[in-house]
Amino acid sequence: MAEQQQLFNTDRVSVSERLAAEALVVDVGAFEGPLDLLLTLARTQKVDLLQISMVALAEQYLAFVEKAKELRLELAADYLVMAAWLAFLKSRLLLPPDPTEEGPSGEELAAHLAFQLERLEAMRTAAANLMARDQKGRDFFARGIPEDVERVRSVRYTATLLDLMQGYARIRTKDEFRPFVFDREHIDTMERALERMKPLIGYAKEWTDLVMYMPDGWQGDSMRTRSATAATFAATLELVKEGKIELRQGETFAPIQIRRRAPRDG
Amino acid sequence: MVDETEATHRDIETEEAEISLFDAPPIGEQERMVEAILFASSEPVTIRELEGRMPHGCDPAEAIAHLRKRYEGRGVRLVKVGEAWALRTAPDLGYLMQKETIEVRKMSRAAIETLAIIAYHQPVTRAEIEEIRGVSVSRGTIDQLIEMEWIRFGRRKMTPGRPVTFVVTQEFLDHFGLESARDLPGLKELRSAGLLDNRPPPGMGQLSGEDDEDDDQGDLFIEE
Amino acid sequence: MVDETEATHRDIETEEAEISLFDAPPIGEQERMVEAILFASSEPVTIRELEGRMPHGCDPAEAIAHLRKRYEGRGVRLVKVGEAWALRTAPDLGYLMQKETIEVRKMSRAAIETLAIIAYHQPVTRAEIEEIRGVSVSRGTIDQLIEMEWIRFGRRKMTPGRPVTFVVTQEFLDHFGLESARDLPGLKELRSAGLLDNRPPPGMGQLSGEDDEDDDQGDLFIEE
Repeated sequence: MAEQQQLFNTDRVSVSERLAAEALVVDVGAFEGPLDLLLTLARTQKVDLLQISMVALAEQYLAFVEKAKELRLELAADYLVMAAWLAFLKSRLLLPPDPTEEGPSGEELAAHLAFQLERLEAMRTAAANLMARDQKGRDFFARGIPEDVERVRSVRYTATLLDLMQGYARIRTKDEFRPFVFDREHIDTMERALERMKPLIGYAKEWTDLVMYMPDGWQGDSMRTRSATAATFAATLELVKEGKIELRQGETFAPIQIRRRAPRDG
Repeated sequence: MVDETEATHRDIETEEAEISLFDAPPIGEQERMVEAILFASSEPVTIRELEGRMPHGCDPAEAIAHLRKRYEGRGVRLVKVGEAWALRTAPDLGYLMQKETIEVRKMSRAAIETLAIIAYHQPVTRAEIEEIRGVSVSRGTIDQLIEMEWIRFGRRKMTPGRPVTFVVTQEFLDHFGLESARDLPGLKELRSAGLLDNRPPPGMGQLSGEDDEDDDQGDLFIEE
Repeated sequence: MVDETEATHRDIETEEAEISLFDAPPIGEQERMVEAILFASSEPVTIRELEGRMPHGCDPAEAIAHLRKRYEGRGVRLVKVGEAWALRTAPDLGYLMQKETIEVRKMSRAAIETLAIIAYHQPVTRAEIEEIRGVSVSRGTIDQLIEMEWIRFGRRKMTPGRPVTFVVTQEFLDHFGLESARDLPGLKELRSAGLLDNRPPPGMGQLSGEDDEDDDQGDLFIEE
């Protein structure tokens, strides 16, 4: 694989471009994510983004990641995800299309990536154009002495949206956060579930479905069912941790069963 | 006080139009008034507010049109900012103003790009910004832009999860000398090139509909 | 761009005075400069200072004389303040400036929190506000918010005692630039915008309710 890459590189990428790509490696921290890196690499191809060779770009990117690994540079996970995706894209583009295969074609995926790159570049340019505009306080100015004629003293209190949201956040994240009083009737707690289950588990010598431990009258209303299910399950885990019961589930979505744990096992 | 003015205003409306014509000061005088009000304020002033502060029967829009002409080519210009008007010094004279220059808070590249994306794509959700930049929007970037009063929350999107959107503010327009967001440089070209489209990746549905919870009971136990 | 102009400016300074005389901008241009400087300056400016800020060879006194004439009878006038010059609105239009004279003060934390709860939970009773804040709400706080026209009475609640509820007003939405109270960002969005601690507090984002002592336990039910 690495060998093949080397071949491709010498074939398609000139020496100066390879040097440029290596210079990039040293500076990996300067990139704002894999898309940014891809765009920078794409620019070294020196063609219209829409005509860019996605195969070559994928190879450039993969070579970059290889090089970074060689230099033992930490690459964030999203760079590696992109590498995996590009390897996939490359294989799709190089291999003849498999008619039985589901999903978008390699060309479609490549076209979308080209679109993303072009859009990112367009936004970069737009940002640069925006910042190059005349700006207030630098190129043009507002009135230096806003006038207050006739001082009618009236006090007005004000607050910003930020104050408001931070105020709300402050309340809702207080450690002693309590849910709404009118919500409470629909909420079952782990404590209550524990209280309910503790006296009952002594009888669970055989495997018993967890559903049996749900509180009475909490089925039907979906909100209450969810809360009770969660509380019961949480209590179950707590009991497992305390070594009082065992827990099993045959397969995903199968009923969860519990059994009293024999005291001598402890 | 506003009520009072409104009440009087309504009275006049019920009377004959010619009377209110006599009441209104001559347009030259109205121009002076608009000039004084705009001059005294460092913030843009809306036509509505001008109307509220000037004697009834005045036509601030007309006065503005006259005033704008008068200030053409002067050291100070009358500019439109969104729905409001403001007097600003001519940009070509900025070099004389070192003393007044305000140190603009240094913005990161991420913040600048995020700002541009919001301006060109507004109203835009956080997920859409991240899709365009290919990275998550870092803590504090949005915060900073809100604090600078360059962006604000817009209407929620009518997509699953009803995510909040961001739009640019009048302060943003004022700062960059734009009459409206439609006047952003290159906007038309970007639009006709399809670069402002919200194009979902092939094989994916809508982009923004991520985090809606399924009502399925089973989900309760799935860790993510 | 500014740097470039500055550079040229400095070049001129280093050359001979007679050359800079030829360089001096036409008087009309000097008038523009004075106009812009006086407009943007936060205090009256002396001739000497004008001279220092304008290109060499300029004659600010002459420019001021022209400018003063230009503003005669306008809504703004050029006045002498001691040895310095300033632009001021015409005294006869002072009555238009009443709106500018309001003293703005930051709201108290209690008022902000109360307002936030009403905005997020409307219609909400006083007892509910107290339940959420965990402290009693003073009469003055509610009064202040009503007086500011940010909240008003809503429908009475159909519970024992039929308590009154509070809701936010259109005035509130206008002030905060919101289309509707529903557009306020949710907790999750506040957190992702960096306005909240990232640490999910105990009891939040999970169904099993209050105060569980075990953190691992809680994590199971946090969807992220």
